[in-house]
Amino acid sequence: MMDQELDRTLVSIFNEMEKVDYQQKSPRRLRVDVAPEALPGLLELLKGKASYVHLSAISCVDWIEEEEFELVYHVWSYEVNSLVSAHTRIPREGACYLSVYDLYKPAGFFERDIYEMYGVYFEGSPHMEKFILTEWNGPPPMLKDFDAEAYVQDTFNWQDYQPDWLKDLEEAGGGVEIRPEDVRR
Amino acid sequence: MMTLITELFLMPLVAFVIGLFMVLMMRKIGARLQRRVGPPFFQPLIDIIKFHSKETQISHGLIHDIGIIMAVGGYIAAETLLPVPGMDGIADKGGIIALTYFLMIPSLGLALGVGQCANPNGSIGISRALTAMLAYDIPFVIVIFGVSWHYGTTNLVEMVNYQQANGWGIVEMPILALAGLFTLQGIMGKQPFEIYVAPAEIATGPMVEMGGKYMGGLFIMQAFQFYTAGVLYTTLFLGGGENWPTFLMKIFIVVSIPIMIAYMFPRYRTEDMLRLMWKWPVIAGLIGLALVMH
Amino acid sequence: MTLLDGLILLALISVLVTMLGYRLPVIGWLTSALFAGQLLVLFLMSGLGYGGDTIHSSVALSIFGQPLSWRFDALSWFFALITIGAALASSLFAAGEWGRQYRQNGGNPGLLQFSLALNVLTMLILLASGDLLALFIGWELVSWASFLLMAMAGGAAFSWAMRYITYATGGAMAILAGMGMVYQMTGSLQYADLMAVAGQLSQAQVVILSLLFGSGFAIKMGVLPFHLWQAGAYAETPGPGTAFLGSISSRMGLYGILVVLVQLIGLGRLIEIDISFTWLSLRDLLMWVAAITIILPTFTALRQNDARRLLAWHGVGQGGYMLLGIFSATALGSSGGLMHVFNHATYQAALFLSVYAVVHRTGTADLNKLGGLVTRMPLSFLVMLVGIIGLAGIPPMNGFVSKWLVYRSLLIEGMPLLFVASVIGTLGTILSVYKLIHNMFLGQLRAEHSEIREAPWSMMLPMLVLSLIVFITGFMPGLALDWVAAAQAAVGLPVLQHSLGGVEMEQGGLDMTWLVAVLFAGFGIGALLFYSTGKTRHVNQLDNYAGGHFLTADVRYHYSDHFYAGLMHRIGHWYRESFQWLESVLISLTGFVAQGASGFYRIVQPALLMLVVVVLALWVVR
Amino acid sequence: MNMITLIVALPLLAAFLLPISDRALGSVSRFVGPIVLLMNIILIMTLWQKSEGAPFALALGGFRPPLGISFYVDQLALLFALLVSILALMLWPYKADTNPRVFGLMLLLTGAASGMALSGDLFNIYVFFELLSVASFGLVASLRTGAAFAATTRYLIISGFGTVMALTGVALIYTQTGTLNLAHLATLAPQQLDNATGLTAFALILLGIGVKAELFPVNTWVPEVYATASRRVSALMAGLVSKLAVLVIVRLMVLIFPQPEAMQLMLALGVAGVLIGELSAWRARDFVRMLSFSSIGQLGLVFVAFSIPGEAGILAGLAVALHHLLVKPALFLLAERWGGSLGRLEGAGRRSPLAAGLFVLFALSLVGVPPLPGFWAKLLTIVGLLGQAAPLYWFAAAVVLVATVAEVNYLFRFGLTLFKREEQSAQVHKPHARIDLGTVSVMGVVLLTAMFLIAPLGERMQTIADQTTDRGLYISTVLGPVGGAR
Amino acid sequence: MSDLKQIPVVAKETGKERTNPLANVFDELIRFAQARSMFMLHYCTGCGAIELPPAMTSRFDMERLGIQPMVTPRQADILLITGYVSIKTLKRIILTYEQMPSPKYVIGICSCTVNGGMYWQSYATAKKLNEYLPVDLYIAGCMPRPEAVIEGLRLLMDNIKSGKSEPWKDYYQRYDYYLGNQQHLFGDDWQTPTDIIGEAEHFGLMGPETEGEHTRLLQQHQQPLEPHKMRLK
Repeated sequence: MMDQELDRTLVSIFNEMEKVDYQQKSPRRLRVDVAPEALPGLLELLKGKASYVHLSAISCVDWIEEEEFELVYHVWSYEVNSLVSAHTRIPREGACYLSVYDLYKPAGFFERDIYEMYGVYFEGSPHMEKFILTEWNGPPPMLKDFDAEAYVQDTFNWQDYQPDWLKDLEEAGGGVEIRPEDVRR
Repeated sequence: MMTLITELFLMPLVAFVIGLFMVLMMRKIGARLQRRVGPPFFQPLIDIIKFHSKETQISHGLIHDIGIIMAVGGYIAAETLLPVPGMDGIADKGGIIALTYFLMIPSLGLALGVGQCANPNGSIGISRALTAMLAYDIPFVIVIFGVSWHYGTTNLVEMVNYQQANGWGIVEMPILALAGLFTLQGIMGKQPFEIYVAPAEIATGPMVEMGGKYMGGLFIMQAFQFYTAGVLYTTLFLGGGENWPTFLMKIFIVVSIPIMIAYMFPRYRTEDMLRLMWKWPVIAGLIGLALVMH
Repeated sequence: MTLLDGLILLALISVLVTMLGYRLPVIGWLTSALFAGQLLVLFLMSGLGYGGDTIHSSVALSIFGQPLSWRFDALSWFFALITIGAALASSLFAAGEWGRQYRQNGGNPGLLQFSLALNVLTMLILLASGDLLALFIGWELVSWASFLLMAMAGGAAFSWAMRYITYATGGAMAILAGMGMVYQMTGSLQYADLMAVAGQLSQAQVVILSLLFGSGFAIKMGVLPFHLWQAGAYAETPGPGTAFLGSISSRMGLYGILVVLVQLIGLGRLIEIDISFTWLSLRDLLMWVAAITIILPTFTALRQNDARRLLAWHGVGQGGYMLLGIFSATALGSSGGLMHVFNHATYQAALFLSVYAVVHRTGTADLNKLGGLVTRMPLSFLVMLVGIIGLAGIPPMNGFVSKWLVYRSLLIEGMPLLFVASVIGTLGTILSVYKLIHNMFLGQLRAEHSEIREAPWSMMLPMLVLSLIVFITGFMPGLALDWVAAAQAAVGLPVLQHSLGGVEMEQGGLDMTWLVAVLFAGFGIGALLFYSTGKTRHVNQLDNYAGGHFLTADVRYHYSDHFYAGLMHRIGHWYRESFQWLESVLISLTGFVAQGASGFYRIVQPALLMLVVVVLALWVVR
Repeated sequence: MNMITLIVALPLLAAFLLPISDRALGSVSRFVGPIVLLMNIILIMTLWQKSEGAPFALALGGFRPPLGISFYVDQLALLFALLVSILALMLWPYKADTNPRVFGLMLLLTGAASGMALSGDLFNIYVFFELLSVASFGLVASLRTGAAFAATTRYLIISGFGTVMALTGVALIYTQTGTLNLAHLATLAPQQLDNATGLTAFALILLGIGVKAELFPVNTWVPEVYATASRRVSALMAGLVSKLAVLVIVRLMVLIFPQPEAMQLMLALGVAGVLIGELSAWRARDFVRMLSFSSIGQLGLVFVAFSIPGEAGILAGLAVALHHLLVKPALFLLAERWGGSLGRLEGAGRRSPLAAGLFVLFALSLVGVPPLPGFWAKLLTIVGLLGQAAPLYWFAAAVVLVATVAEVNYLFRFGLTLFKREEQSAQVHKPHARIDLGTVSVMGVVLLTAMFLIAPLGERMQTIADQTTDRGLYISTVLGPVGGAR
Repeated sequence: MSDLKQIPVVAKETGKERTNPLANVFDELIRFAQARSMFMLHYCTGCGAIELPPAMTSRFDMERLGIQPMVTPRQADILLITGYVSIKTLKRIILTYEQMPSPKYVIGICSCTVNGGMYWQSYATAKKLNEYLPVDLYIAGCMPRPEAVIEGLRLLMDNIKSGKSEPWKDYYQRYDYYLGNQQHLFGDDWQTPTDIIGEAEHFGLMGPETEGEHTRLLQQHQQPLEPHKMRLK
């Protein structure tokens, strides 16, 4: 269990860097907000000095109003058994960021996924071609300004609904226990 | 001469019918072991009719067709070498050595047909099937040597008469019979030694490109395979067929033993199958052989 | 001027014709015509094949007081028939377009025809030998003639030919030593004298004689300890030369063994001699050597990736069957061994020719670079199919009959372990021949091979005739068994009573005509059943189920490399290359001794040497 | 009858006159040698017709046989004298730049050689042997290169020791028996020389003369000398001179030392020679060096053949010696252009197919491939060796057989490189001189005719062998019917 | 669980008029065999497949109906499409469907195949399955229970026995419509190794709507794959 006050090494790291604010979200989770250009350095220190060796995920949040993407790097330490999620904000237009592939090999997949889903290009990531949506050539679908429902409405068409499906069933001798009208809304 | 021609036509038919029932028995035993009801009575026959009545018969070339013809035709010819009560066929023209080689023709034909389908799964399946043949044929050959040496003849009809005269083979050669039973598992190609038909791994191996009447042909071949294995074992060890009821009862029991074992076991890998087949049945065979020879 | 002289003269003429006219484009057809002529003369002598008396040659010399005579008996007629048949097939194959392409690639087809003719001449002289001296002369000539045939391809062929001739000379010297011993025992080199005195020879003498003669002839036959040269040498010989060598050249060793060990010394003497500490008699030991010769080369063939190398290794393996049959010394076994010589010659030649037809069209014999040729070269496929069924010894073809005879005699004699060993050999053959036909003809047709055509007719004709022979002697084995029976009588082995279909025996005989008829009736019913339902629809090779994956033409998904992976996991570590290691030890040993010997010539100070020599001389004399 | 002395005297006379006539007659003196040799050949041929096989003795200077120098001319001697002249004629140094002294030495050599073959007196043989060595020193050093001089000095030292040993052997015999005439010795030998001292004498003579016959322990000079001397001289030395030395030893063995220990000593040394020669030839990578080791091996085989007791041995030895005499010079002549290492030789065969064909022919015969005469020689040796009861002979047979395998290996390693298609560095192979190729093809023709006429040749050699082993005939012809009781 | 009638299938009864009565008996036998022995392709496309093992094992035991799971499309008759059909999976489904020998039947299990189910507004899933390949039967339910699956299978068996189950011919007769929808989703260069138009000619089902502008689009960049004919010269 991580003791209440912060680990000395973490504290020393954070003091080294300027413009870093951190808060203890829960006994095992620490949230760190850092400037985009400082993030790789932070990760390097976390990995090198503070035994945070496992990058479990990179997630991306689309703040459409503030015209920004928020990248969150979740790194985990096996010795201290605690998670640090480093948050950073990058501009939304023409979003591109530095890859941390050389620090954490799994980053390759996460960056590729984010590039496909959000359009954030990571320089230095080994393969940035299409990953899951091989058949998709529309805009990055996870963006907030992409209206999936509208896209679905105009590309797909629907089964025509047969209103009297229950009558045919009853003619054939079958039936349902709960009538459609009093199905719980 | 007339009786021989009718025998030549009748024996395969009888073999097919009994084979179908054996397949049915297999699926019923399998179902019962899994506490299921199991298929209806004529299911094997229906399957074969359905396969032959498919509109599309996908073929990858002439050799693919010839492969199936060789598989079915080879077994039809092999049945005439197996004496059954009342019908001897051409058993005296070629003894048990000729029969073992006759049983290789269908598998070679099938191998050629599958080869032409140019499907990697098929080729891997065939390479494993031939390795399996190498595995179970060595103990099988030891058993054949012991049996022929004991009866002093390779002619199956003579063997049956010998056993009618002085007792079943299983009594005089128990260990050899055990080894024979072990190899029966391999000859019938059932579960523990069935890696070449691994459905999930190589999509049923050789049968990957067999649709319609090709698969129908292979179902017929399976029926013949069960029948041949049962009758051969009975002829060698259980006194062959003196009359139909006891003969049928014997061959069904003989075939049911490997089937029951089959549904209990997962599939061995090829190298483990080789190790197993070359260890216990070969040792049992050699011991049986030593006892028989001296 | 007896028929035998006519035959030898004709062979000599064909050698001279090929030697003088080797630049003529039509030399191939000329040689084939001459071989056909020789075959004709042989048929005139065919009385021998059916129990006629031996034909003596009018030429009889006496050099240094040793009489030399030549004669043809049933055994030599049987072998001569195979030799000239194989030579005719090979030269016909090389006569047409194959020869033209070989010339374009820098080869010399005239030289190939010349060496074929020379080989046939030397083999006829060997087969016609009337006494041990003539036998040795013929033997040396045959070894050197096949050396020429093996070395003519240049490059890698030189090193293999060099290795062959070193082995062959070792064998010849062993035979020469044997002859010296015979001369010391009986005072003459005639067959009759040795046969007369064979009864009284002491056990030690018989052992020495059979080891010397046996190992001498076994080297050429490629029996186990001396088999390393054969596969490479045969594979490097140009095209039809391999077919000729593969089918008959190594069987000359068998002829030698038959004449000396079986006819002169007699197998009875071998059976009497027990080897100390074991319950084996000398004959059993030889049978075990033959059995192991069946297994090891066959499983080496299994791992080869070059079609020619694979077939050549099988040639070595099949030699084991012949020896096993003959050493069993029973009517059944020896007829099986002898008939296997004929059978093996036919299907081995057919297989090699079909491989070279493919090489002629695709340019490579590497099994990992071929595939799917059945749609482009169907007739070559048919020939190879007939060939592999024969090689594997499966019923409709003649290979099965001779193997059945050998197995049947092992069964009657009660030799279980030998029986199992030879069956392991057969199974290994089935596995490796399927790999051969699968990697070459079945599976995915490569893009670059989609436009190749069937081999030209000049090459296809001999292949088809050979495969026809393989089937006919399988269907009616009695034809070949007559010659075999005559040969057995000539060599003094018990003669096999046989019918047209095979052998009638009350404890289970064999009647191939019935079995093959029933088999084809079965195929007929299968075909009826098959073609009566539904119209088949042929699809492209890419329309294949591969787990939902889209197959494209540029991807090679044909499973050919490391073909029996499962089997190799189990027996892979048993391959220890122990014989290569033994040979390399022998070579480095001689190299070491040679270095010591030549070191003697580097001492500079002669005076000191002379002093030592004088002291030695005096000491020796004192 | 006195024409026989002319065979020896004429070349010696010509040898001395040559330097003088060279200044007087100028270039014509080049042909004096061949003319003399031709006359010699004609002389011997007429003599052979006249004597139709019967041997005759000739006492020189009127002294009765046991004292003076006596010539014993039987079929064997005549044969070797004829061969001396023929071979000298064939291997005559025709090259333009050879200085006349070499002609003189050649004539000296031929005179001494024929003298050795014919003489029936032990000391006389020794004198001719001495003359022969002197001539060979001069010839071997005729190329005047540094290496030639070094090789010749070593050769000089060894043959010097050899002659000293031979002289002590002869002296020992003289002290024991008091006479040096071979026939007289033959009568006394069974009593006086059949003991240890006799054997020592034989051993000493054997090693002494063995130097020339490339016998095992004393043949260390062979590789260097043949490599540095001119090809024709080494051909002459390997082909002819060694055979004459062997002839002398055999003559002594037959007449004076018939006891089995002598034969077994010769056999042992012969076997060692075969083994060492063939194995080092197998290792040799240079053409000429390979040939010289091969000649050591072949000479060993000759000794082994001759050591078989009875006329079978003589017949076998004679066959092997004659065959080697024909084949080895031919191979040396081929080495004229084909010297140097194995790599340099690649593709040489394609450039001069006739030479390559001849090389293959000679190699096949050397190895003993039937119908060629080499085979019959080897057959007689092996059959003879295996006919004996003593295990040493069986071991010798085994060694000879194994040696053949080595022979095949190294000869055809060279043979095949000749036909190898050379890729990049097409070394410029100067074609063989026409004269060399001519002599080699003549020898090839002789070999082929020998192959066809093997049966009559066999009978002729059989008679020669019977005649040489017949000690009684030798004694009666030389000492007259009374068998000089002295 | 909706009935067959509602699915817009326009398969007319084509084929030759039956003259001799025996042919009908024979047809009857064939339809009976095809109904009583259906082989189900073991291809789990989505989450609904979890319901199949209980249907096969001891409690519900499909084998008594003659239904066996088979691995390769070549041996299978029914293609059960269970669960949501993502565009990527749809490509494999179409390839597998075309590799199955006809007469072949498709059953859409789970409501995702009917109308997109709970993924209806996802950009990555196909909403209406029978636009891309002819579907015999839908079994609704967000994973219908095994009883429902078996009920569906029995219904299919009745349809086959009564000869009503002809949608597989519809794929050949209206191939252009299906191909159009497929190209709409996968783009114009969409192609499968099976030559559907050739097969249509083989079965004699070349209707007017088999060829159309979509098939012309297909033929622009894919020559129909000819089988390798065995030829001598």
